[in-house]
Amino acid sequence: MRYIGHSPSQIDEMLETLGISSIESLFNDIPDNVKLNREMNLPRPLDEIELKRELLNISKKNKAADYVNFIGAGAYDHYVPAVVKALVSRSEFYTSYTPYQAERSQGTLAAIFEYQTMMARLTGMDVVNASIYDGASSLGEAILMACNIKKKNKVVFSGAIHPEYLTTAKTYGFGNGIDIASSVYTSSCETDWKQLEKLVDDNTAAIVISMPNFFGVVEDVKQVEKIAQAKDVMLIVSTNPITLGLLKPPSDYGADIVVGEGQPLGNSLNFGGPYLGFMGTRAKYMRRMPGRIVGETVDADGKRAFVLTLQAREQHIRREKATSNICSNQALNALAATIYLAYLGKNGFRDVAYHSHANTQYFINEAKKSDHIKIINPKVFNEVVVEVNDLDKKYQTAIEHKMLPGLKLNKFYPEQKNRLLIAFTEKRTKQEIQELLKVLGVS
Amino acid sequence: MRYIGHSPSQIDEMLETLGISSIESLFNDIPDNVKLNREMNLPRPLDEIELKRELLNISKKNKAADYVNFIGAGAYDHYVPAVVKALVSRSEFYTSYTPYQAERSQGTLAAIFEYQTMMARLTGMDVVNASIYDGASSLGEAILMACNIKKKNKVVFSGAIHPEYLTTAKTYGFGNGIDIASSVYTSSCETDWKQLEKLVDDNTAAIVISMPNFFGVVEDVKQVEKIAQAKDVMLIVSTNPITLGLLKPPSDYGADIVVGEGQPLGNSLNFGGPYLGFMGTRAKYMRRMPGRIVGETVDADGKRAFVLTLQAREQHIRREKATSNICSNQALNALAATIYLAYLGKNGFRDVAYHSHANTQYFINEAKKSDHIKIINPKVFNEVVVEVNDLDKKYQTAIEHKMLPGLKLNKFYPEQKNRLLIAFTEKRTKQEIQELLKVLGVS
Amino acid sequence: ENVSLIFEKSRKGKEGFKLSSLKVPEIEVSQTLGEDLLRDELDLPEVSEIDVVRHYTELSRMNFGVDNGFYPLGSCTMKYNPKINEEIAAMSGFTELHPYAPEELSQGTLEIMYDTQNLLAEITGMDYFTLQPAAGAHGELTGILIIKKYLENKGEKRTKIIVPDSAHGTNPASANQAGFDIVNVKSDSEGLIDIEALKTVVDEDVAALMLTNPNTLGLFEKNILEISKILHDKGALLYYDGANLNAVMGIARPGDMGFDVVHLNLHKTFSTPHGGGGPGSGAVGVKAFLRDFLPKPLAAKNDEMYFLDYDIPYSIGKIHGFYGNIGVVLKAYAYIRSLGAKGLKEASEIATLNANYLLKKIENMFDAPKDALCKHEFVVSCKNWKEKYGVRALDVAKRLLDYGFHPPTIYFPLIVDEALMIEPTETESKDTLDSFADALRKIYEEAKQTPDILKSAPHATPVRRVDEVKAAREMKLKYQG
Amino acid sequence: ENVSLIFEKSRKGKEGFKLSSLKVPEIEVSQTLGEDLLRDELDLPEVSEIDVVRHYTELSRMNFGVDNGFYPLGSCTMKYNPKINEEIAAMSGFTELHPYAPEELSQGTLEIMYDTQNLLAEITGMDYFTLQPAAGAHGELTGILIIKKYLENKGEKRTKIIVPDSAHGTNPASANQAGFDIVNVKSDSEGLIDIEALKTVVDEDVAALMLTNPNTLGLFEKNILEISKILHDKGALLYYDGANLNAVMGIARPGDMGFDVVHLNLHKTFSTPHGGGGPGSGAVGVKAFLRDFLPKPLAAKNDEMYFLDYDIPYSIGKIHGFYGNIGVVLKAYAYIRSLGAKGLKEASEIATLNANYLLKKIENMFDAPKDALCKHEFVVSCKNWKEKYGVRALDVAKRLLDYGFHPPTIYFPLIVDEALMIEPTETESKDTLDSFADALRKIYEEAKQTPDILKSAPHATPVRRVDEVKAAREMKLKYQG
Repeated sequence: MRYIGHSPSQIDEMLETLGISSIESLFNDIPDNVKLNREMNLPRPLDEIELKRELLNISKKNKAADYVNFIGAGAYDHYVPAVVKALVSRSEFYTSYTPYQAERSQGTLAAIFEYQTMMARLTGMDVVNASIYDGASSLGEAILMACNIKKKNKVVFSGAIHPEYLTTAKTYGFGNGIDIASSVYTSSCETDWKQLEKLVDDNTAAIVISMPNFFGVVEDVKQVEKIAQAKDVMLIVSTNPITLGLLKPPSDYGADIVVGEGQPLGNSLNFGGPYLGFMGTRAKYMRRMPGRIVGETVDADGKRAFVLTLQAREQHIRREKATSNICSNQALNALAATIYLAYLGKNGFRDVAYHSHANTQYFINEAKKSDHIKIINPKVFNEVVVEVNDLDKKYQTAIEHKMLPGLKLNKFYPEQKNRLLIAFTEKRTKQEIQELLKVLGVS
Repeated sequence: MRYIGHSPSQIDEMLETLGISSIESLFNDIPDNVKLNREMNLPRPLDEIELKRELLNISKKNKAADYVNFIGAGAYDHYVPAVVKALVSRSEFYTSYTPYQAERSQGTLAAIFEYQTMMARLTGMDVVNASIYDGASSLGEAILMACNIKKKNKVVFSGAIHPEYLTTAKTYGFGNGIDIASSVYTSSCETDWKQLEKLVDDNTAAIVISMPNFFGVVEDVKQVEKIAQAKDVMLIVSTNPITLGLLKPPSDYGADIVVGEGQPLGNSLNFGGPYLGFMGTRAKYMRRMPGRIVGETVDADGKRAFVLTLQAREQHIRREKATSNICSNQALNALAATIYLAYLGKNGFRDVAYHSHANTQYFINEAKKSDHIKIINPKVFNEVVVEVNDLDKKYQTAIEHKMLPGLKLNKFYPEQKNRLLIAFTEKRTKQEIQELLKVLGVS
Repeated sequence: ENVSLIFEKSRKGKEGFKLSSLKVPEIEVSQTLGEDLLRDELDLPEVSEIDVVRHYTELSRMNFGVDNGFYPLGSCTMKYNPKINEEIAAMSGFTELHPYAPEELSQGTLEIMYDTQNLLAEITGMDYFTLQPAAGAHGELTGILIIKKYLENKGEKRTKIIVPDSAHGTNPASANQAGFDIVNVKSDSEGLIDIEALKTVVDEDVAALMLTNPNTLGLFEKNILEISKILHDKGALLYYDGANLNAVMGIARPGDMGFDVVHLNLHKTFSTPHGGGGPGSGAVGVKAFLRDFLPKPLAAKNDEMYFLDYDIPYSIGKIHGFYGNIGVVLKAYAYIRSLGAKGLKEASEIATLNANYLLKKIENMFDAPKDALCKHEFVVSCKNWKEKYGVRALDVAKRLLDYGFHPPTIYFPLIVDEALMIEPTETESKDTLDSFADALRKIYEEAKQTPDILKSAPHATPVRRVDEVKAAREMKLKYQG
Repeated sequence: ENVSLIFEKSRKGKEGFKLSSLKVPEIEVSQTLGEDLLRDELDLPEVSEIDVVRHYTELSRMNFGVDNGFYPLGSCTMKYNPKINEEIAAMSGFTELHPYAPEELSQGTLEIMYDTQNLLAEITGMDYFTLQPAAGAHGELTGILIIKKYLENKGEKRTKIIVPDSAHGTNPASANQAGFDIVNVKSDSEGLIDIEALKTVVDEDVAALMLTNPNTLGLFEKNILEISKILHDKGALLYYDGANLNAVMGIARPGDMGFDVVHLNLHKTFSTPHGGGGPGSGAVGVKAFLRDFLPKPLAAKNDEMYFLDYDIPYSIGKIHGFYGNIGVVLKAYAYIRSLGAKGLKEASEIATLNANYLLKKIENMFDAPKDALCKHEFVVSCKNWKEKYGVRALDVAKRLLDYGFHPPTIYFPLIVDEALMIEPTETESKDTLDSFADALRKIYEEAKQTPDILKSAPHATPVRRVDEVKAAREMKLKYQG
């Protein structure tokens, strides 16, 4: 009777009302030969005490959760304020459905409207949707959108984009036969603009770059602005929203669609999800954008109210003609991002960006003093690639010190041996960075 | 500016409104010679990240929090369901004040009314207050109440009551010159009824017993019922509410006041507090009971509503003539107890009592098979006193196994060497009990 | 009063969250990043902590969740979300784990993933599961791409996906997004797939049929084995939209019905909260012959070590960053472990009992098949209300808000006029169902006697009926303060 | 609709929390406990988990907390309760610690206790602190018993405690509970203690004077050093009721004013939530000469080990089980560590600024001393409202509820007719203060023009004005279902 609303005798009363003697008879329409004529083979049910004990024990096997974390690469260990957690835990928020009944969903709707506003301001875009699945899939949706707008079926990627974003984009492209070309990255881990330019042909709908790029490098975005303009292709920029605390919005260098991973905004690491993808675009492309959107309107009394709008793009009305098949958003994650941005505010948000960046620069400046470590490109924001001898051994030493020293780049690039991608957030202390330096051979 | 509502310029505007140039001038009425003319000597302020890190590190020094816990002695490691924690965390509950404005406090008021009802049913008392500080102090209040009612100034305690309850009661008695006499306990850790009876004289207002007693023993309550009746004194019973899932209510054996520690009802151990003391009494003593009480009434529309009542007993009206100086309750803890009782319900609550008792009996039955361990009195509910050789060594072994094997009784009774008071809740598994038996020398 | 926005509470210089001063040396960002890359202004709110807490607390109170009352939203399975699962998902061992942390230090979550894959396989009768899709529609896209890749690998160029006219809108949208043409197939008079109509459209160009079973009318497609044969005989596959699995757990499994690919909505059947629109999880299961087309990676086990298996030769690639909405998966796992086989079956049984009971209690007010046998949900039509009293399904829905209930799904499925699609779920009590039926009956009386009360409803909500047309026309999509 | 009670949702056989079956052998309780000790019935509700969650969620929504709006309850310091402190107090290392766990395995909480004792000593200028009392009144009782024990130990039999007529009701009640006779001393025209009146009552029978400073009118007792001398010269002590410490942190310390004993309300000054009436914490501080009379035990430190020090020769004993409301102490500790010396001082400064500002904004509506200098709170009188419009302070309070504000404290202190005692606290913004002043002004206009609106207020609350008389007369103190 776990999570069942009735008492046994109420079930009997209901059966009586229905004029049947057993619940089984409600399944008489299911042919015997598709019925499961045995009990499912599942572990025995646990009561709440057993369940919590078991899951707590399992959680403790995630030893890395307790380590000092220098891994970034698309998911960042920023601090999630208590205020964010407390408010997102309001059950009116998390146990509600999509706000289709606007009159009783103004909480979610107003918060999404705020989200759209703040993200539009951060990215410089005219309009931002209510969030989609995550950073990688939002890029996938963006290339479909660009190809639809441009009625072309090729997209050219910077070679310095997150390799898993590329893989995801290819999967999205596969459905509609979109050709994904990818340039290489230079020895200093920047986009090879010349090669990228060459890949852009008449069939190309858009160029995709990451800013900062996967290697943490702040790209020379003037280059891509020039190419996109010259070739009349759309520019899709994938960005880490935290960096927009200091960096100019992608609109300033010609972005038509801005996407990215919203996790750094008040969402925990959670082994990769749930996160939220954000997507914004220029006003002229608004109706081509996937995902739900909240608009301001009034109620019958003329009072301000919010409601899901532009639904004519969506599948429950347009079915196969819809802009996208997406019919949900990551509402609760977007709510966390909204509260995060509001709570940190103008100064707090800039400070988080600044501290993350300053920690990175401190590491670089200290590392530069040593011969044992090579900084591949110091023009970075919050992540940097380093090369050290005997990386595996040093990595192991770090682990023994309960430290995750970064991502070994050979996971994605076999050619990048002995290289580590190290991320810094405002949470990392000077002492932790010093310990990292020590482990990496800088003392 | 931590937790300050204004912006700096708003502060300036306010100063302007007040026609003053600095906040300091608002303190001009404080003579210089009582002003603190230096900065307080406190540690530097921590931001939220630093604070959380620091406190998490401190919390980890509480190694015992992670150990398998067989200590009881007034605070019990029962399971606190997630539902209780989630609901008590509703900020409308925990950030509100005492429900003096009933119209906007029906949540707290209705919940307390439910609490009063459920505790009255559990204890068999006619009326229960809205909770007071904790078990020990509720007993202190009870003896004052009894002495006031009886206009006498002596109370006789069973010798098998929690020693710290006795100390607390003495402190409460000290203020009004109440004489506290305490009988001894027998070699089987029961109250010595004969001696107790002898201590009851004409000046005695009440007898106090604990049921089960401090040593876990289920007392022969017929004895005290007889004595109280014969001597015309009030009977105060201190009880563990969990045991009332199986045991008959103290009203059945003549209790006039029932008090106890409500912590086992959905409240965490928290190193001893915050807990809640409960107190109930017979109808005729209702107006002599300390603590706030909620009553049912109607609002202006005739709808049912709840409100604090019988306030004429309280200090904001009666000042020094008040029944007691208590003017708060442990509302949030009482709320937790209320939700706990409602959620467990009739069957779940009985089950928790039964499992705790069955675990205790399992331990006893297994222990009886061994010569290395002596059960002092097996007629217990959820706690039992055992005697083992080399207790200190075995205790240390238990600690090494991350187990708290119980309370060493010599903490309170120097004569009780090599004795351990061991408590069992529904949380203790068969395997944990077996490990305890092993550590204690039963294999 | 108007719904407030955080921007309106902003005052220059107010502070909420504030870091201590920097402990490493200060830097000059115009030098480290370059002057021309820096932004001029950052227009975020400036509010204090208490402002933030009060604002979002207030917003929350304008919402309605399962914890606030009955939520019989058809096709959405708004069942109770257990609090213990929230507590578990908030354990720091789970929340603080980076997706690229070494596998040997991430054994806990990998174990959860591996076990969940297998539990879902047993529950559905499938062989392999991926947890990567983030939502139902995402699962559909994943599943259809798997089918596409499989066919491509076989050298077949099938271009069509069949979708019943009663299907969720996402089915055709997802198939379209995977590059397929959509073929609709109609329902018969019983509300089931018209077998003869189906036969006429199944040909060598058909890649798959997408089906929900029980379907969106709450009816079990009893001819499912025949349908399966029709498709498979032509080399086409059968896709299961798991939105309605809550009707049949432990009773009938899509794998045993002949489905080759299924997606599940963990946020429906397995009780993870909907979060105001997400996050969800749209796990996809396949028969063994499709395993090698699943997205990468899968959780796998080698001796006693769990690991992420990237060895999936014909994988469609990735459909989501990292591994999906693992925090959601964790809650579903906890739910399955709490209920076990008996509990899950009981959930489906009581969900079905509740739907049939509620249908019985209200059917005489509506155009509804009398004494029909539904599964976990049912659809009634307000056509007669509209014709007789000029009251629409929308009005009924809005009026239900005044009675403290969340309305059912309306205007879906499209094949039913003025549809109310009602799914009570197993966690609701008879008392709740009875009071909902009573409310509907009162509204029915109102429709007859004072229909304007319905047409101008809701009256007791934080805002009155909202003007959707104005929103779509004016397109105010962000705050212009 | 009526406020519902959980009992009304009970249905025989419903289940919420349920344990798995027993793993140890079943037992027969009639044998283990004896038939005659068993209870016959256990009349608790039988409800499902969703019933419980919805019921208490609904009840919560009928409450009003600091998170819901302005709460200017005089003498109660309803400031914002930081969320991080809740998160910290919920850490399992703190919550799962048994009070009798070995000290060497409880070093974390012992450290918090030890440090908090010292932090509070520095903030107040006292020498030693006990954290054992659970509330302000409990602290008062503790402090007065300490004084009693000290005097007894000196061989003195002093029988009287002096209390100003403006004092909190708990002061005389606590002194009485400690066995003392109460002597009231009146306030002078300024609202301060009448020094001459005081002199006349201080004699060799006086044990102590209990004083709040700033006092309950929000005024600083500027003659405090003289008062101290009057008492001490006669061998009496000075007791500080710390309810109003929020006005003077870092500015003036009771220890420096001559107080011998103080109690603090950690739930007021140090921002731990009030919880609907508790738990609080009433820590008590003393000058060194009283250390040996404190309750047992104190947290202490020996080299690097923290321990519980029971070596307190003349201790009054225990006033509470174990060590007090440690979970509350923990939140206060976190608060102090967050603010530091500057932050605490700023809190007092802004609290005082807010009170003076709000007084300025509203004073012309009330009988209030013009251009008075208050500290963190102030008192105005509705006497003129009553005389002119027949509207009482109670009516104003109830009407404020309709405007979304929690009312101030009313009818206290007793020396002010129709008192409104307003304490805005430092966490409230100018915007909030302004809108509160605006609301009061609107209510003032209503009092003139439509006084019945006030007299029948509140109108917008979950229930209308409640009948307190009926409650006291009928005494329905539990549900009779």
